[in-house]
Amino acid sequence: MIEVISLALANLTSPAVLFFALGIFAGVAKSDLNVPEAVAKGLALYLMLAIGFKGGVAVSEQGFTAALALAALAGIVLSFAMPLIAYGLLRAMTKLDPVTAAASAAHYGSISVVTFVAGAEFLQMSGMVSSGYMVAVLALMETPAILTGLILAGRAAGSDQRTRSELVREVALNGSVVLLLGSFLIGMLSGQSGMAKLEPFVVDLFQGVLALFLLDMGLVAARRLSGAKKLGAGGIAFGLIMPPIGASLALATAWLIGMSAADAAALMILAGSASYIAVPAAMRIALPQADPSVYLTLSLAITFPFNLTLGIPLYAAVARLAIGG
Amino acid sequence: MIEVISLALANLTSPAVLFFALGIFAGVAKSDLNVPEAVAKGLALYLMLAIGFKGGVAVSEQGFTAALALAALAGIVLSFAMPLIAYGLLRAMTKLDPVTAAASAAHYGSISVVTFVAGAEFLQMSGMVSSGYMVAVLALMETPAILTGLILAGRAAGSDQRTRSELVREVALNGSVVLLLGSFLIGMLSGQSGMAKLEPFVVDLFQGVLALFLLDMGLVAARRLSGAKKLGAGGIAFGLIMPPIGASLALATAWLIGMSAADAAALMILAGSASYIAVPAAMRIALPQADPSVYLTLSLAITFPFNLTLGIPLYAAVARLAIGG
Amino acid sequence: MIEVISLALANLTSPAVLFFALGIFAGVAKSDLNVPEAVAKGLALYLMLAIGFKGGVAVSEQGFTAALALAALAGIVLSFAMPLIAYGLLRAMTKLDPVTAAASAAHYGSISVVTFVAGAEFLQMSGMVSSGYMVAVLALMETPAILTGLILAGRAAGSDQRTRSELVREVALNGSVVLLLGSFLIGMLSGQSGMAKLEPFVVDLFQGVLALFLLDMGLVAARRLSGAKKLGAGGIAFGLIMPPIGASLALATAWLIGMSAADAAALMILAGSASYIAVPAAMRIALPQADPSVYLTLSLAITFPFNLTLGIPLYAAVARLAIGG
Amino acid sequence: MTRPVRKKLIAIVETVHLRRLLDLLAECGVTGFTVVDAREGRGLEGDWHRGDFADATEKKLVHVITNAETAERVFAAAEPFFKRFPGIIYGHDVEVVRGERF
Amino acid sequence: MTRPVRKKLIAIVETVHLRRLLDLLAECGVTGFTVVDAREGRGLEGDWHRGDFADATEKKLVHVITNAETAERVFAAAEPFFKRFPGIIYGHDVEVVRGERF
Amino acid sequence: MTRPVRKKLIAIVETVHLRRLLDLLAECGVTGFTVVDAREGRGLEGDWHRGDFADATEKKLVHVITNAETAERVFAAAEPFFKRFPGIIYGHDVEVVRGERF
Ligand SMILES: Nc1ncnc2c1ncn2[C@@H]1O[C@H](COP(=O)(O)O)[C@@H](O)[C@H]1O
Ligand SMILES: Nc1ncnc2c1ncn2[C@@H]1O[C@H](COP(=O)(O)O)[C@@H](O)[C@H]1O
Ligand SMILES: Nc1ncnc2c1ncn2[C@@H]1O[C@H](COP(=O)(O)O)[C@@H](O)[C@H]1O
Ligand code: NA
Ligand code: NA
Ligand code: NA
Repeated sequence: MIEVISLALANLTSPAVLFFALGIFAGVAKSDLNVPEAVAKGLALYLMLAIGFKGGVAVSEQGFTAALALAALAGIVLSFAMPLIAYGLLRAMTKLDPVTAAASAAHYGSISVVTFVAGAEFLQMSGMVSSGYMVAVLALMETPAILTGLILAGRAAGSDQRTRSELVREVALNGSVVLLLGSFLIGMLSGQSGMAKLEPFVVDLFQGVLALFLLDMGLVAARRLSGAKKLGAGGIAFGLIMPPIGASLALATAWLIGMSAADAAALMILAGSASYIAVPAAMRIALPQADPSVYLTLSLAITFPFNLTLGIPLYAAVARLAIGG
Repeated sequence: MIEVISLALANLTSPAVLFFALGIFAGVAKSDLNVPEAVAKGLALYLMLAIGFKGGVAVSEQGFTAALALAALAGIVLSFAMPLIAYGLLRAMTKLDPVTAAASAAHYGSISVVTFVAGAEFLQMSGMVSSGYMVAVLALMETPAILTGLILAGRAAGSDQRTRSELVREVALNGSVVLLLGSFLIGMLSGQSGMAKLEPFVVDLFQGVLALFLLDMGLVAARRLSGAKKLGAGGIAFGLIMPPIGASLALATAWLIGMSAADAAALMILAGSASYIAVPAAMRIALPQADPSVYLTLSLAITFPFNLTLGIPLYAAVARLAIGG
Repeated sequence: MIEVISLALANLTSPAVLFFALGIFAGVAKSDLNVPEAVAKGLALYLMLAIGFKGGVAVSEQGFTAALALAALAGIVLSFAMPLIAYGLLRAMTKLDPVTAAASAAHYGSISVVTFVAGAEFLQMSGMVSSGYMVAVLALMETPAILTGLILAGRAAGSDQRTRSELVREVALNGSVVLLLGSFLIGMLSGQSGMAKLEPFVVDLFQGVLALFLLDMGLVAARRLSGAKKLGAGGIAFGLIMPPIGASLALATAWLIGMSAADAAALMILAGSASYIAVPAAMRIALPQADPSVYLTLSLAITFPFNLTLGIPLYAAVARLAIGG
Repeated sequence: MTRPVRKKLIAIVETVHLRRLLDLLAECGVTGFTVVDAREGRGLEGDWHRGDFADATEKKLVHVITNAETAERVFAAAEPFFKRFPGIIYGHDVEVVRGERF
Repeated sequence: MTRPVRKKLIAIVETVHLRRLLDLLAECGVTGFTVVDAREGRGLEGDWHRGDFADATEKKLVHVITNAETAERVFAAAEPFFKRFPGIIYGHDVEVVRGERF
Repeated sequence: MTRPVRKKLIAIVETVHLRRLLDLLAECGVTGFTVVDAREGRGLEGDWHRGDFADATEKKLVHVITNAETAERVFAAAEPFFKRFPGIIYGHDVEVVRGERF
């Protein structure tokens, strides 16, 4: 227990989390501090390239295994399933219209890359090294939830041909999915010899880039906080309880398929996180009538900060208790 | 003496200064070489994050001391006081209208982060390691001068409520102040364990990023050189003699409070430098009738190049002679 | 022979080439993956700064030699001469109008920095270390071809005063020429002590930045592929055979002036590559009536991918066979 | 001197729907356009800022110069488009040089 | 077909004063606007370029579609604003679709 | 209230020829302008996108407010310019405040 608390504290005083807090502070205080959009996108590209590549190199050593296939399947099933729960909760806890509720629910089936990245760093710090292939699981979980969201909104069939093809592009060929899976494959193909070339870039710089990126996430989250009033207490509560619910589901799944504690924690982090890039874009295309300020506020201003500060250490501690290791 | 000259020469052939010269050359020759604005801002964010964080880590080891408090006080007093001298000189040496003179004077009370950064590198090269807390002094010196400038312009009270609140935001919550002080605090809080994570980012890359950033500074300074004609001989002379005057004042102050030679040199560099980010923005808000081309040319095209090439080694040599060490 | 094939395969599975392929895939599949323009330009600046600086440091050790002067001369002659061959081939193989053919021919006399950079990495991997001064040759080869192109278009004299002065700026003061030669000089002047400061930046990160940059090159090349239909079979064939022809010419020249196998390979890579930055800009100024989609498609979508994947290992193997070492 | 008069149309559209709008313009017979990035804005759906990550609400401005009939077709086709997707469209007369181009 | 006519206003304003102008617009009853980054320019105060660090002189373009009365209020309020701060404002009629929006 | 009427001109020009156009404007007596980056476009010469490296085909929008005579001079001078270089120019009337500025 003491160890759990001390790890949670270590998380809260890690530079990455502190830079996020600095961003929140600067945003709330209306400082003119800002990270240029192009730089923020460049940092995001870097993080996805690096995390994908490192995962791929790790898998190139372990090879494809049944565990990998099971983990991938588990992730996909979770991504499809979680929006159902989220939708039910949103309808019960808030007064959102059904379409906005469905669109928001989709975000919770999908994942947040940065939450995963911060979580992986935390796990490593706690001596829990998750498998390289969890990156592939991450990429595979990004989009199934979108389909569930559309079904919930009664829109899976109703849309025109053009919208469907736009949607396929957004879903299957979404930039972050392509870059994550692509870098993963490149890591697998180029293995240790590739890692020898890219190590200073993808490994050494990683924490620093993450810190700078989280500074910007804080600024953006702060800008979104103003939308929280519109959500009401019910909406805010949803943003805080849905992550542990998703994570619990992930824990059960992980236990079922015999994952290690570290992999279970990683899966919990994925399940507990909510998308703020891929899913919003898809929802603008398929459900333009859903209110974007609802799902962006939920995902960026409520769920992301919760996971980054409390959720990650919580999931790690529970995974260790439940699965051992 | 020979050592001083050889250090000054070493400064002039350091990559950072040479890249600045390359930028000046390219700008004057009207080459189409340019650094995208977003990249330049990203590099500036990096430099502030890195310098703040490193300073904070250094202080986390030394702890808060009376020396720190004295240094901070000295910096604040200098920032308040120097615009008075600058204003007197500008009125005597140039034909500038009082408001533009007051606005320009404010720039000389404040500081230039990049000059400090380049100076800190030079000091380190010369074996003069200044205290980590000089970064906090840097951040604290950024804005007091703005108040003096407004008083000089007879505007401290006259402005409307809205302008005042904008100004407070620009002054106290200016992006560079927030990032510098924030990173400093984060460095203090996360200490050596934070440094272990960020070292490849904030330490190893620092000189390279500085070189690229100075290339851009050279391009911008060259664009500003055309404004020098408008300044006249008096204005140019002011831009060259005000830095040593400020530095002398800083030396006296440093001697009074018993600073080490390295810290005295750092304070001289701060005092001798002129703002080109925080103060111009504040002046556009509070004194829109002041001519921005005057203060931007003075600060960027006259004072900055002087400090980077000659000022820094000069201040270091004088500090060593006067204080020893 | 087996060694040649295995090196070629190693090239094809190097992260840099694989990221280029990922970019092509994402672009062709119409994924929304994209690298912000400012970031791409920042990466390009980095690559030129780093390659120039490293070349200069290498020369600072070896000193100026007759070999350097000969190599420079060889590069300039090749750059002037190759457009003549390219023009003849284009007129014979395609139905392009004379002005577009002349403009396109100029691209093949000039060089592509990224091809050179990727080639230098490949040579190093193959144990063939080319001389530092090849970077100066690279910079000197960028622009002579433009003059030949204008003569071919019958325009060297016909343009107005204003266009000529714009052109001189574009040619002699082109951003990439200035940055490459400038960084080269800075490397020479600051030598090993400068390298000690910048090494983590210009050496350690290099491969990672190159990989990210090539991802973007792939995206851009894919966007250009649609223009290939317009080129026709003749145009595409030109884009594939002109590089080996240029490289052969370079091999003969290298043999004549007694270059090492590694330097010969580097010269072949330069000669075989085609410009896509400096020359297009110059052609828009001097020959606005030439069709830019022709030369951009040729250079970016045909010649660049060919050189990156097959050309570089081919040239290296031939240089080694012909010159030994 | 009197010059030929054409229509200028400006549409503000979400980046995710830009291709769809450009295709609609092409179907109406528009042969030229220029797109500009917007930075931030406010409309019925509330505020948005570029750089909010989620580019989901980012917008572009599309400028079109065209002749009166084509403009009429665009207006007619744009009306249902902008009922479905966020954004606006408007137009006015402009004098042009080289009027045969449009 | 005749369409509803509204006013388009464009203001060019320094980035540091953008919020102040947007607040002024809101007070006049403007409900929608779109902001675009300017790159460089020249005016009474001389030249400026984006990327000169000192964003002090950087400018934005603010586009507003609104009805005639609101436009009149904006013009009246903008006159003192642009006497005090650098920048310009101008307007003209445009045809719109979904005229009830503005 | 009636306000002074001036001309607004917009030119779309390749970035490599921007300086040349700005000099042409100055020669015609234009005293103020604002430049905006374009993102992508289509014209007689085909499509272009910003960020295609080769900035060779990148474009800018130049906005000018000026009086009628100066506008006439600009139109006359721009006609040969845009025959030689890619791009377009067009104009229309606008109401301004502080009309003496233009
Ligand atoms: N009246 C207006 N004037 C200028 N831009 C507007 C106006 N109304 C809407 N917009 C722009 O169009 C976007 C979408 O509008 P809406 O569909 O009303 O949310 C807004 O975010 C603004 O960028
Ligand atoms: N006549 C004009 N046409 C277009 N833009 C202008 C004009 N005058 C001023 N501007 C823009 O408004 C900014 C401020 O103008 P000023 O207050 O005259 O310095 C200038 O830097 C230009 O970007
Ligand atoms: N009708 C038009 N409407 C808006 N922009 C245009 C139009 N025609 C051309 N342009 C812009 O001007 C650029 C050059 O046009 P062009 O010389 O026809 O290739 C195009 O790439 C577009 O960005
Ligand atoms: Na989730
Ligand atoms: Na100072
Ligand atoms: Na070549």
